Amino acid sequence: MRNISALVFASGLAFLLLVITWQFILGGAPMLIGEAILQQAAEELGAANLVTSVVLGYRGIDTLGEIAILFTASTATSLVLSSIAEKTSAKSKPGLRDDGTILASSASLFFPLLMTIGLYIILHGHLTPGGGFQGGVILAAAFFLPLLAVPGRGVNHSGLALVEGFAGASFIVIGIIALFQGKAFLQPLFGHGEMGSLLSAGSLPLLYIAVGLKVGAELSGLLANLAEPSGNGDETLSATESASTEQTSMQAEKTKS
Amino acid sequence: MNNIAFNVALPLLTAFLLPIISSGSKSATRFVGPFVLLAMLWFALAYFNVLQHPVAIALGGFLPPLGISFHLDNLSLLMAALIPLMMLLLWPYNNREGFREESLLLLLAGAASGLALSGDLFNIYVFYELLSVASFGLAAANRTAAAFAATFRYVIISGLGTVLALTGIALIYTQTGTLNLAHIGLLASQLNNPVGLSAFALIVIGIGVKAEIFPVNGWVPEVYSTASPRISALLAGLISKLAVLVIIRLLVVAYQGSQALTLLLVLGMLGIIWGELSAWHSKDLKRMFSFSSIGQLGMVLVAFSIPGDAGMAAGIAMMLHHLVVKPGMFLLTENWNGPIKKLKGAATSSPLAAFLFMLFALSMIGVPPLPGFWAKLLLVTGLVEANAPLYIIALVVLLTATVIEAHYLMSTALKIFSRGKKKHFKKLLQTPFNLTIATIFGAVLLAALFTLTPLGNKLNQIATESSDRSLYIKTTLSLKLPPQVKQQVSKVQ
Amino acid sequence: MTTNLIHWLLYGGAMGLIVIGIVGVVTLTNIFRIILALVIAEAGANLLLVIAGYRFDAIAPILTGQALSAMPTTQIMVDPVPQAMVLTSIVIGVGVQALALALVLKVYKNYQTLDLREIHHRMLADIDHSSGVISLLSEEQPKGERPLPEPETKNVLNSGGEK
Amino acid sequence: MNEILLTIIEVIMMPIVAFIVGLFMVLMMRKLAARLQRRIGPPLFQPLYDIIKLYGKQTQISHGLIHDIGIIMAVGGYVAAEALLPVPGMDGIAAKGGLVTLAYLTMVPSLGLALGVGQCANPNGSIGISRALTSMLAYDIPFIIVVFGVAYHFSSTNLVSIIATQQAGGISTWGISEMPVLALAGLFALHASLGKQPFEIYIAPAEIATGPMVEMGGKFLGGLFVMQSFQLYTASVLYVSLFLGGGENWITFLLKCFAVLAIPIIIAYLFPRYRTDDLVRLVWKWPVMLALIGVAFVMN
Amino acid sequence: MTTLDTLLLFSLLTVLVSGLGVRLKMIGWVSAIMFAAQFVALLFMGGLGYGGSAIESSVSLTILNQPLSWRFDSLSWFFALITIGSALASSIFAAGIWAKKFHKHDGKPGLLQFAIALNVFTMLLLLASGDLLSLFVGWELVSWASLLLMVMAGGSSSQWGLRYIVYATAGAMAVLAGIGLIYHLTGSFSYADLANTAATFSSTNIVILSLLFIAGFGVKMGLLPFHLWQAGAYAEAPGPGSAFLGAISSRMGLYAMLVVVIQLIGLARLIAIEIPFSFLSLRDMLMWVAAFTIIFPTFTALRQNDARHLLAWHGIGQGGYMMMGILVLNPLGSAGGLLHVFNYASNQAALFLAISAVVYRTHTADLNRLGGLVTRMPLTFVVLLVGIIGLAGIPPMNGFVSKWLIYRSLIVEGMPLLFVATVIGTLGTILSVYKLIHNTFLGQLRLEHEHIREVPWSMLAPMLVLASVVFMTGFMPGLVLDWVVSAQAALGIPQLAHTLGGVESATGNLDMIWITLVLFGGFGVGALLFYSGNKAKRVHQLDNYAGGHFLTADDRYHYSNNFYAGLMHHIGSWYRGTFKWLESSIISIVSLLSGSTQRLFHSFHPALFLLIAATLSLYFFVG
Repeated sequence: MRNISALVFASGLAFLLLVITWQFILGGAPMLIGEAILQQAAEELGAANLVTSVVLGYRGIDTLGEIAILFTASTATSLVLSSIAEKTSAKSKPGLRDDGTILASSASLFFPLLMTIGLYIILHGHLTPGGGFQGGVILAAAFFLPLLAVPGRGVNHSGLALVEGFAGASFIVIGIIALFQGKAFLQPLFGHGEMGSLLSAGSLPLLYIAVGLKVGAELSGLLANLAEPSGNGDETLSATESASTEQTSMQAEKTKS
Repeated sequence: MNNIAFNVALPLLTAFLLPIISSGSKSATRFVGPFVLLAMLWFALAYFNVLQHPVAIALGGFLPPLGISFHLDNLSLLMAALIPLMMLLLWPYNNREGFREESLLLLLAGAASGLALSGDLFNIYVFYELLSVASFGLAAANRTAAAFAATFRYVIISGLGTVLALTGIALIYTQTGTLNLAHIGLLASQLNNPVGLSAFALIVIGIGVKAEIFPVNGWVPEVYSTASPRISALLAGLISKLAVLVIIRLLVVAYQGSQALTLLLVLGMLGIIWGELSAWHSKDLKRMFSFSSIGQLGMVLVAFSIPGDAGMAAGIAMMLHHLVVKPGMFLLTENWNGPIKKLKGAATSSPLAAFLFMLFALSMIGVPPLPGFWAKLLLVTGLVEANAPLYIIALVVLLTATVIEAHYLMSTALKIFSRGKKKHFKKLLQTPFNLTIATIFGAVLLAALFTLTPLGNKLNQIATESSDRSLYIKTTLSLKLPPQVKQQVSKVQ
Repeated sequence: MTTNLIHWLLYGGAMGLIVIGIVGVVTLTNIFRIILALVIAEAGANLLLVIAGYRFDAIAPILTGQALSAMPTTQIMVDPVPQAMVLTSIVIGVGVQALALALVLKVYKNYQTLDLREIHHRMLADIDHSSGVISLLSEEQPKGERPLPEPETKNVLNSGGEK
Repeated sequence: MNEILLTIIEVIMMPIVAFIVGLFMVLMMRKLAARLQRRIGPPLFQPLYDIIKLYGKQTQISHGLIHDIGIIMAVGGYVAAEALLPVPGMDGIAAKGGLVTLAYLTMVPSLGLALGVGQCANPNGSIGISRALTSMLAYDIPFIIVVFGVAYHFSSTNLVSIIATQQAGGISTWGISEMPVLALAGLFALHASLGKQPFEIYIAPAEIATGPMVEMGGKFLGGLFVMQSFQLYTASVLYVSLFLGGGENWITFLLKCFAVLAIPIIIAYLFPRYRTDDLVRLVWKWPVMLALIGVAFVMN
Repeated sequence: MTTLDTLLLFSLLTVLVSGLGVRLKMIGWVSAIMFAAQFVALLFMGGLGYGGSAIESSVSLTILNQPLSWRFDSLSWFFALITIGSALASSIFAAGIWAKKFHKHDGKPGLLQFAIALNVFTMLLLLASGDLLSLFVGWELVSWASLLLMVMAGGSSSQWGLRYIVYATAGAMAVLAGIGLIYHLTGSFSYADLANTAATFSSTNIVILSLLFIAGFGVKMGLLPFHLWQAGAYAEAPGPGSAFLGAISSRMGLYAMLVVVIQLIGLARLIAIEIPFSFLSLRDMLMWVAAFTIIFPTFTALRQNDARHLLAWHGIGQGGYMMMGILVLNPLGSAGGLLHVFNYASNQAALFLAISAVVYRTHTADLNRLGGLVTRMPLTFVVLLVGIIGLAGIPPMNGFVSKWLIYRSLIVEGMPLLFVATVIGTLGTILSVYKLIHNTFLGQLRLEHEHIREVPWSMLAPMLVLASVVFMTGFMPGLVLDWVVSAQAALGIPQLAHTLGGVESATGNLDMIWITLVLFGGFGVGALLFYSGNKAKRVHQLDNYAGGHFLTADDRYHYSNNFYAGLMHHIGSWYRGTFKWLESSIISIVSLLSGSTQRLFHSFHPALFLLIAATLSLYFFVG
């Protein structure tokens, strides 16, 4: 019954949405601000990659919000996954099972490679396609690959926390410095430099580095959290354990009420 | 004026650094948060006092509509001031375990401030998402199985909501080619067609998930009855209002046609009916209050659906009233969360709490001269003035709902005040912490009662200002427009 | 003609993704699949955003080669703003999905099931129990006792529902 | 000044007249009863003798102050009521009270009786009272409708003026000839109010041992006898002044009164007794219907 | 600082003092004194009672651009007199030894005093209201204040209180809607604007307005069908409290109705409106409502077995008389209605106090558990006797005068059926009050009541004073009629020509002085006859005719239960409890709806609703 009604309404929704979109002309949408940005972005920001200038310049606060969301997500995830006691510190279990030498060694082989690519993409974010997010994801992959290859290997959470904290902070601090210079929040600092060169587009590269590190740290933290639920490996064991913690928590709140 | 950006930047910064601080010293973790909130409060109030007329600031120095702009008027600054205030009141001072809840709260504060201030549609969306994710984390913070399940359902429904909202934004962008609210307002003529209106509908329903709009509020009773009362108070009191605020901004700036208002009115009426009826049937305080808050937000929506200043004034009044009353009530549910029939003798075990409950209940029913009555009076006069059949129906619904409200609230109150057995008293004792906070809310209510006249004047001023569309547009676009946009704008018109 | 086809393909595709995602969320009962459906819906929304900036035979908004020197460029570029927005919304989606996954893990550990129905019932039962109310879903259940079947695995625990 | 004096004299005279006439009415009642039952009946002064005997009896049993006060109220109420009933040559305070007042003043004696009986703490008495009050509820409704009709017809509640209007116009303007239906209903109500057969359920000697009178002996019963004579007088005079144009002079007046009274008494001794609820049903059916029809006639 | 301010200030002080000193022993007397002070302050405004012009209060507010003002005119003064008078009596009654016992049975005498003070203050605010907004504020305050008085006894009273407050809120909402409509029509809340523009309202508006207001205010008056809450709520309050409530509380509804419907809108408009498919005008319909309000509750009272409930039910019925009299709208009728407010208040206060005196001694108000108390509590008996004679409207007490006015007005207007209805009500009242006095004071004295004594003077004094008021105002109705006439003047309706003894008119006078004197003369004659007879000897109760066998004190032969067996055998089947059925059906409908709505929140997939909502709203805009 529910499915039928769902399908009926969904088809109705689809029809209506199509009716709406049919009134659009493909590629004919008015792009008022788009045009304007294309016109003046280059001399305003001096970044070859106009998307970057939008991401970090015109809509910089969006980017701030978005890394904040990543941070929030990882915090919430660790809040959800951690049991009552703080036990997210790194630990490596004895007798973890080894999934074969090839996998392990190739993983450790890939690590530097991925790191370099990621950093490159981050650093050239304002010149070429790509940027902080893309690079950050690759960095995360670099960190996560060994974890997949050798499950149960601990991740240095406190280190990650340090990185993500400082990266995010630096992004904001750069914005605030602008404030203290009497400019607006997140206004680009320094001169434009010579367009197309590595050291150009003012403080955008710095921002992108911050973003990249942040994203990398966040993602790897997230993945690690998911991979090692409530900070310790074995499933059923953890089930009983976390369950018992649920137990206690429930009891606690019962007694409270 | 640019410094208002601190209200967004500071809490985020602190939240980012909180893990590091906490690894340093636990005590600092507990106290840095309140300091930041105080700072935010100070900024907001400072601007609230000096502000003569609405002001827009361009973030990153990029002029709107290209860049993102914050819109500072009495309403947004009022909200920006209320956010840290509520946070301070509902801050987990007695939280011993870790920093995560604190940092989530700070993120929530930052996001909320951004939401209140921002004048850019997509930016609003981003902050709204930040708000949602933070509230997910807080809703699950109780770490009970039920809390996890409820939060999951919450995540799913509001995820769908954001999808709809994003679709709406995309439609608007495709239609107008801009994201800045003021600019959209300038081009409102292009949105006064099925496409634009359906974009509005999608956004309303999407954002409505947080605003507890019927029928996308299925999460409300579950989350509020599994999360800790402080969080419920925060979500019901503050967050829902911010979501409403977004809808109102959009309504005022771009959608002044009657159709959009009708949508809001109908949704609001359904919300009232469903909320109050369900509350009447519910057997424990937490769910009763969550349902009744659904009903109250329905009333807020109905109020805002009245065209002109009258509606705006009524809506803001209802909003602020609910903002004060509902958290106070939720705080009382912590130790009174049993079934209602077990509440006998609660008054004798903690009389102050019982008094507060009575106070809040009376104000919610709208008993003169409590503030709730004046809000309701504004609503009633507004509805009658609007003088359309649908509005008259809304009036009838409102009044009937009030009767139902009175019934379930009073039956609870009489249970609380009736004599009970000695042995239950210890169970019904309120924690001094919650009691203090609730008392503060009650005191605010009474203070409002004694300063009604000035409050009313201020309210009217805010209402007239924030219901003025052209003012909003002028404020933002009066910043020097880049030439291309100028001529495009002129071309568009 | 071709434009029409592309138009249908793109817009229809975007809307179709959204609707498919929504239908998935509504009809599916396995919570993990529900998350996937949500992802699909978000993908649709993002696609719609990107299309908004589409221009026929335009290049990516990146200045390369002589364009660097010759400003303003002569070539048509696609709208950079939607791209930035999509970038943002994708990352946002990632965050939300990660959180949802974490919740799925926890829910599974507590209830030992991925069936939303089951989960919902037991959640309601837990809420009723914690607030001392007999379940509103089944009025005629015996007092205090949980009406639900015992979870299979013995080392699993239904969250303090029964004492 | 001296018309106040005059009024006072009249107020004193009227009850005395009433008492005497009432005694003869009692006598007539008993004579009629005797004739209908093939008996000779009592001599002329028998009612008076009875009363004197009762007052002079040796054993007088009182159940306390309220018992006495009840009898006093019962008698006194009627004494006062008589002052409101104009008789030829004497108006008393009829002008100051009027019809409605009279109607309610006649409830004082029954209330007094009820109090006195209640004080006696005899269930039979209480039952009798409850029945008496019930039958009052029954017959007062048609009675009050009749009162309304008359008052509306003469557009006055002042008995003096009502009588004056009737006498001025002669027989054709009498109430009975102008509103016969009402007159009939009035007669019915009058009969019921007298508490004679078939409406004497509240006395029911065989069943509840004469109900209200069960504890009454000696001067208490004597008081009731006095009250009865007043009651007969009041009822008949009221009817006469409402429908038969009051009394031009004493002869016609007394003739009318006795004639009016004779009718219900004759009927009374031909009927068995109704049960309380039957009584209520009967009285609420016919007289009320008649009275309403009469009012309809009057008001059109 | 006008005299009105002084009065309100005193009243507020009373509230504060009794509120602060709730726990003190002496608080009862203190607040009684303060009520007396209020009474004096009211007497300083006595000019109003004799046609003085209205007194403005110097306090006035402006909230949300809406001015609120307060003033006192003759009508308000008349009602305020009754209010404070009954409050004074109840407070004195509750101040003395009664309080000790009440305290022993864990009641809170201080709280009672506080509640009464609060009620008085709010009522004064309502009476003093100078515009629709302050009227509504006062109205709500009165409703909620009386809730406090109703539920403070605890136990079953809280259920009645809940019922009351639901009815009251519904009524208040109706009033609010009406006020909103007026605001829409006139653009302000002021009386003057309404009075000026009322003539221009369309008759639909008039119908809607009058229905809203009369329903709203009627809830408090206990008009049918909104009467179910009243009896229990008043009866279950602590003794003096129910005396106060019964005397005045529900008259506030009458006052508000007078002000809005009679004074501002004007009854002429109501008379002008014909109800389709009937010969009735709107006014006639309301009069029939009043008539049924007289009959049904009175005959419900006839079946009560609890003295307090019996009286409370009569309260509802008597309210019908007032409504009836005022709706007749000739000088006689309106005077009768207003006068009945005063008379009824004095009767009801006396009766409730007497009954609570009985309860104070015997711990029960159950009419089947009492009897024969007259020998033990003679003075209370006298008070009760005077009270019931007044309530039943039998000469020479004051109740008769007001009812006489109403009868006369109905005769003059030629309304036979309504007249009959009022008379039926009176007869029913006589029956049930006789049952009351018979079952409590007459008949057999129960064994457990052998040793009880008369209540102390602190309780007797107010009762006796009230009883003497009942008699005196019956003896010289002119005293009160002066105030009534000036109230009529304030209402702007034709006024009654009256004398000290009653009414002077060509078509039928009433001179209570003569009648009373003659009646007592008659009693004198009766007494003369009686005591001229042979000396009677006092015998014990048990020494009476019992079919030949000897009665002992432990067998109960008091005929109390189902007192009017014969009548009930006939009309018993007419008690259908229709209104109860109506109420419960409404409640069950609500609970059905709410159950289903809540089920919607329990459906396990909220996303479906999101989908539906999105589709429908899109359809609303696109399709």
